[in-house]
Amino acid sequence: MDHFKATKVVIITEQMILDQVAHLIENAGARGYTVTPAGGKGSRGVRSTGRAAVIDGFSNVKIEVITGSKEAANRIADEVTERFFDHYSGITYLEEVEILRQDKFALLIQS
Amino acid sequence: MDHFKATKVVIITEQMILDQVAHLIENAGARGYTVTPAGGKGSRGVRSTGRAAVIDGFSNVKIEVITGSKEAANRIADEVTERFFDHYSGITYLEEVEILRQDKFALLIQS
Amino acid sequence: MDHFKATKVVIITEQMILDQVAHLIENAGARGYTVTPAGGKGSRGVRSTGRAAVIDGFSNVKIEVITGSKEAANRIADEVTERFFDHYSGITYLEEVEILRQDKFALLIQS
Amino acid sequence: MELALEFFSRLLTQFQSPALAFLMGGMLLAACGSKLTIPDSIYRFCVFMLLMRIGLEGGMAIREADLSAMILPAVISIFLGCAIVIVGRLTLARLPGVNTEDGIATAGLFGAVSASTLAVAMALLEEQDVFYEAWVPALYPFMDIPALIIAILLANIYLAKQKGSKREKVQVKSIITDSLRSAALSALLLGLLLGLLTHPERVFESFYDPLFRGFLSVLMLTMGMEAWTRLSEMKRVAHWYIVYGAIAPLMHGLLAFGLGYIAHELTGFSPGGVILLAVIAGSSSDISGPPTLRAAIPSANPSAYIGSSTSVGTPVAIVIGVPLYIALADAVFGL
Amino acid sequence: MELALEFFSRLLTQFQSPALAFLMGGMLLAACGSKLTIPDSIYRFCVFMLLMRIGLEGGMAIREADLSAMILPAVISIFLGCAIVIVGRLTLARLPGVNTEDGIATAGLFGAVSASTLAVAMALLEEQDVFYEAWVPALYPFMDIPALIIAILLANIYLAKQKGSKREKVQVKSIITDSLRSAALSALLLGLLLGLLTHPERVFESFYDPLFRGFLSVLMLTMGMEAWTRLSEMKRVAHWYIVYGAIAPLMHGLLAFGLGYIAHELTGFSPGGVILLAVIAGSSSDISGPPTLRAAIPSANPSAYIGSSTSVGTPVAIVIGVPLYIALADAVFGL
Amino acid sequence: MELALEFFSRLLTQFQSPALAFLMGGMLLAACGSKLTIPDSIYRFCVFMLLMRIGLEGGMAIREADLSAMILPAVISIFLGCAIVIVGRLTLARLPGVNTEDGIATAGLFGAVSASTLAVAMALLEEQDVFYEAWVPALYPFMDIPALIIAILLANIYLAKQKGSKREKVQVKSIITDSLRSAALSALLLGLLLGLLTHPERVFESFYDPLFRGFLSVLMLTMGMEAWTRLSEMKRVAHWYIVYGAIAPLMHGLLAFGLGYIAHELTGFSPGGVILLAVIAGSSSDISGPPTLRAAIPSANPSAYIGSSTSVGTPVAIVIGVPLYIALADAVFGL
Ligand SMILES: Nc1ncnc2c1ncn2[C@@H]1O[C@H](COP(=O)(O)O)[C@@H](O)[C@H]1O
Ligand SMILES: Nc1ncnc2c1ncn2[C@@H]1O[C@H](COP(=O)(O)O)[C@@H](O)[C@H]1O
Ligand SMILES: Nc1ncnc2c1ncn2[C@@H]1O[C@H](COP(=O)(O)O)[C@@H](O)[C@H]1O
Ligand code: NA
Ligand code: NA
Ligand code: NA
Repeated sequence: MDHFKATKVVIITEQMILDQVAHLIENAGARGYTVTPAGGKGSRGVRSTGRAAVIDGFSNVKIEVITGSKEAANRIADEVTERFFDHYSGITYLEEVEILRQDKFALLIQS
Repeated sequence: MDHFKATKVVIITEQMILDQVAHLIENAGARGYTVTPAGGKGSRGVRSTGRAAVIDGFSNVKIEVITGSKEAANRIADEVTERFFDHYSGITYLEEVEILRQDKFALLIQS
Repeated sequence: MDHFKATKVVIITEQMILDQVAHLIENAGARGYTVTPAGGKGSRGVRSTGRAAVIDGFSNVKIEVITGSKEAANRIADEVTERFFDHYSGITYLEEVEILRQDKFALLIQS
Repeated sequence: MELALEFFSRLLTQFQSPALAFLMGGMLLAACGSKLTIPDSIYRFCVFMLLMRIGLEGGMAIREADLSAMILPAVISIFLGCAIVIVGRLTLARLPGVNTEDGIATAGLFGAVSASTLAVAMALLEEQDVFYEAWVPALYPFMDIPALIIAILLANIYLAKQKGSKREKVQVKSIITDSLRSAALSALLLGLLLGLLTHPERVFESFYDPLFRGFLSVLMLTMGMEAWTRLSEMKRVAHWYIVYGAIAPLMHGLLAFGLGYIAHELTGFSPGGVILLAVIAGSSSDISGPPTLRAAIPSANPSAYIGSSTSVGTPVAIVIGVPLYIALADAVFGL
Repeated sequence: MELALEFFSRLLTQFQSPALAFLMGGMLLAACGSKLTIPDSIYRFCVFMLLMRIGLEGGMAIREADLSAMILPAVISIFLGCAIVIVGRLTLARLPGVNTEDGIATAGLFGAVSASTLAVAMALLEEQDVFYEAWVPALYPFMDIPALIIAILLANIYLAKQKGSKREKVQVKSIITDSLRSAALSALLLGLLLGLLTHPERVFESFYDPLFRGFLSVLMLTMGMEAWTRLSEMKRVAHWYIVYGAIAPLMHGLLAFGLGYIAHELTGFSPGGVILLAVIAGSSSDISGPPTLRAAIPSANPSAYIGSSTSVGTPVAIVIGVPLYIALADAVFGL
Repeated sequence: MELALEFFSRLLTQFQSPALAFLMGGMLLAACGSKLTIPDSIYRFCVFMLLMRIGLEGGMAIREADLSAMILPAVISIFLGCAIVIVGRLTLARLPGVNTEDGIATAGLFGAVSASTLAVAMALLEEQDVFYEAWVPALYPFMDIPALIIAILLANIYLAKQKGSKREKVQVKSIITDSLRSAALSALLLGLLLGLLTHPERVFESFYDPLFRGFLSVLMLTMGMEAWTRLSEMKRVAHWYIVYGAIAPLMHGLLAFGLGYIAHELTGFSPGGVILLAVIAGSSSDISGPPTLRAAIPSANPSAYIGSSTSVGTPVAIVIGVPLYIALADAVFGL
């Protein structure tokens, strides 16, 4: 099977803004994303998994988007950072990956 | 410590076929794999974490395999795609990584 | 936004030593880390997610640290391997990533 | 006329039952966009509790039961499990816009059994002190397993014909063991076994029995939310699934009621038993059926069969079916 | 003098109540570094149980209640919700070292309502057979929602002034729907509805009611652990938050007690109702308030408002507030 | 002869106890490959409930208890905790094919205590109205902590000798605080404290006590599944672990029974207390012991000690040990 270069954007942030980040990702034309629960420590203190999250929405999630377009990846990473990370805790980074079915990761032209 | 190049195969798919995918991975000679629960959105709709998964096996898992052999990595990625992704939802991709203890990721010669 | 090269260290090991590994990471000057629950299979048998973990601390965690200093990344990977992986099960590997806000991943000078 | 009025007033009373109310409450919450969720582990525990309770009670009661009376209803159950699927194959699966495999899988799910629907009916009968034989809940696997086997068989025959190839041998034995190993059936059977062989009276009376209604209400709430949430999936499939999901449960239930009535006349099968037989037939599998079908008929679209069962079939079976059969039994047998 | 003594002896008895004991037990465990944790899903289920129980009981009782008597207390609740936030804006938010947005958000949280604090008070009143009107718990949203709206409004006005820009229109409607959709309020309202329209008596009596105290104890334990764990966050913010967190709940509660007393004189509002009104006003939101504020005032530092509410406000409201109002009512009305 | 017959008939009755039945049911499910799982959070909550219940009951009863009578059994417990490990060091750890550290860690686990085994015995004694002193469950830490300390000490001495280096100082204090902070012991101790100092009677009677048996049954089911699942790990270690796991619990229990008998003669220690002392000694730690040992003796192979305890020791201690000591006490004291 043919393999192709693609870019993965990873966003680790507060669960509370997951819906907004997902919206931004879809608007950027990505065809999908994957979410995993996460804990961690950063500049704003420890976020734990397992322990009762007494207050809704303050635990972390890790969101991963793969897209065939490096440009779209950059746009997503930049927009998330600019729009959310002044006030919400979070980081974002990009990785080069090799995908199999190119069409699954092609940019959707927004209607 | 010496570092070595290796390949990581990532497979995100329905939990239901985890056992079959794991079997395929072991048959390819990999020495281990890691599984994390995942939600996400793709061509076949949203799969959520957290909310009661009323029906067994339809949430996603993320499976990661590291192997020192790029060939074995390709084989795993291709086989999973060919065997499962016509009918089950899922994606697969590869990443270059740098490992520490080469022997832990060497291919097992199948008996 | 400017993007920069950085290194991600990934450590998959027993939950039991998470605190010690986190301590080691902080001592190495990293500013943060992310933890996700994980199951998996390696040289020491299957660790499962989902099923009741009757005995505390024996399930896996995946710890990810991003740092702007490749040296610090190497040091973390080497130290974790040397200190823990004779007796505890675990693997560690490194990946090249591209970060957005360089200062968030700069090494902290230890006091 | 008077009879009809009486019938409808009886029907109306049933609607205030808390199980139905929680189911509709769950749908309402989801429809309003509520952020309330029942955690997955709590949901799983509710299912476990209900099945263990049904099993334990059955097991304890069966000790003194005359099991020979079970033979006819068991045969009827097997017949119903097969018949429902075959009828679905010949109707739903042939409709325009319905993909044949999808239709077969859907019929399979409606032939199979829902433990939660059964639990609702049992709670209602107990509330109204309607007697049924202790072994009636044990009819579950006699209908569930044949339905799944027939569906998988029919799908394989169809697919083999399509491809012009020889059809794969259906692993009947592995479908049976897979079904028995599913979380639902193994909890039920373990409960039966423990009830039969040991003395769980105290734990039953202090835990499984008193908490039954409560956990059932939580389960209904969850299923109501799920039913509404999955409605959107129905938009992507043919409208026939909605029609089938709405009509089939009641047809199946009434057919079973009729056969149960015959068993009543022949062997004295209790009116409560007839009601539960109708409920079992009218229910469609929501927990263990879908993964079995997904694994065995991978080319069938799960949105079609899960949507029609979870979002249409189960609410109809619970909200209309259960009260209907009780009211009917009241009219026919005088409860 | 004698009165004072009697008052304090009454106060002392309240302290042995298990709800308070479990709260302090949780703080003790966290302080000792215990590794005991209550799983997240269990905690969520406890919250669900309490709210559903409060709702169901209210709904069933409201059927026969005279709802016109509710008007005055509801108006008082709205007034209190607004007043508490405005006073907080003018005091806490102006103190040196207190960031204005942070102060406003904190006042909003203290104006909003904690279901768990309310549940503790209800359990205590029931234990002591103190009557209150069935609709009193339904005052919750009448205080909660206005408080959150006013806080968001004041923050936006302030931020607009800061930036010299025109202030954004506050989406009052979306704050209201968001509040009603929150897990807490939607469970409470669904319970009310089900209690009002259906017959959940049996499931209430076999499940929601008897397990109420138990799940409340687990909830208190969890909140105690959380309160202690979050204390460390308080170190990073001004000391004024601790002062406010310690004093405000009692001030709010006493103010509400006074207004409730007037309603008692005017319309015969029950002493138990007066106590619960004080409890509601003295409580600060711990479940659904924080995410609402975080979303609507993103520039406010959550460590400030969550810390002062969870680690200081709620323990004070429960451990000192609840016993205080009961003892006070006993002195004033003679319970 | 007649005595022996009577003894065995008594033993047989015990086997129908639901706790044992659920344990064996769990093993059966796992053996059949059932997909039923008890969610992790439910399991944790079961453990919490049992320990809190044991603690609360003990605490409330201790208020009036004569604690001086506890001194001798407490001393016996400490002695047993140490003796069991030392004997294990001299026997198991010296057997061919047994890695010395692994053997020491295993002996440590068998010297330590299992709360669930204790809970099973308490449920059985209560069912049969056998009295025991309220403080008996509080003997738990007196045996558990010394056993873990001695095991870690012996392992360190051995490892130092191996390496020819000076042995590291064992942090006795940190082992004690770590043990007290473990989820199991801190729930038990908090329960004791709350029972002693506050009035949890109502929450105890409405929640912790009535649900005790039920949650115990769920716990037993989970442990049964775990026992079977881990059996496969035993294949990778020497057979001696199976032998030790099968025999040691009964030896330890009978030794404790003997010492308890002496205490009975000397200070009137109750027959129920003697039974529980034997159960505590015969049990092997399943929740908090393993992580303590893993952290303190990292070179010991957890498959060896967890396997022998979870898959062999605990089932033997519960299924054979508990009934045995009850039957024995019945023969010796006449219950
Ligand atoms: N250097 C890092 N490496 C990996 N994850 C990080 C790092 N810094 C922050 N994070 C993650 O990002 C979240 C938010 O970080 P912050 O905005 O710094 O509080 C943390 O809770 C961590 O999960
Ligand atoms: N572009 C993407 N980036 C990241 N994850 C994806 C992407 N597309 C699909 N996925 C994940 O793969 C799963 C299956 O995708 P699909 O087969 O398209 O339904 C989704 O539920 C997502 O978790
Ligand atoms: N080749 C591999 N690829 C991915 N994950 C692995 C691999 N080998 C081991 N792991 C993970 O590392 C954990 C510990 O491995 P081990 O020390 O070999 O038992 C396993 O439970 C897996 O989660
Ligand atoms: Na059916
Ligand atoms: Na308030
Ligand atoms: Na022991």
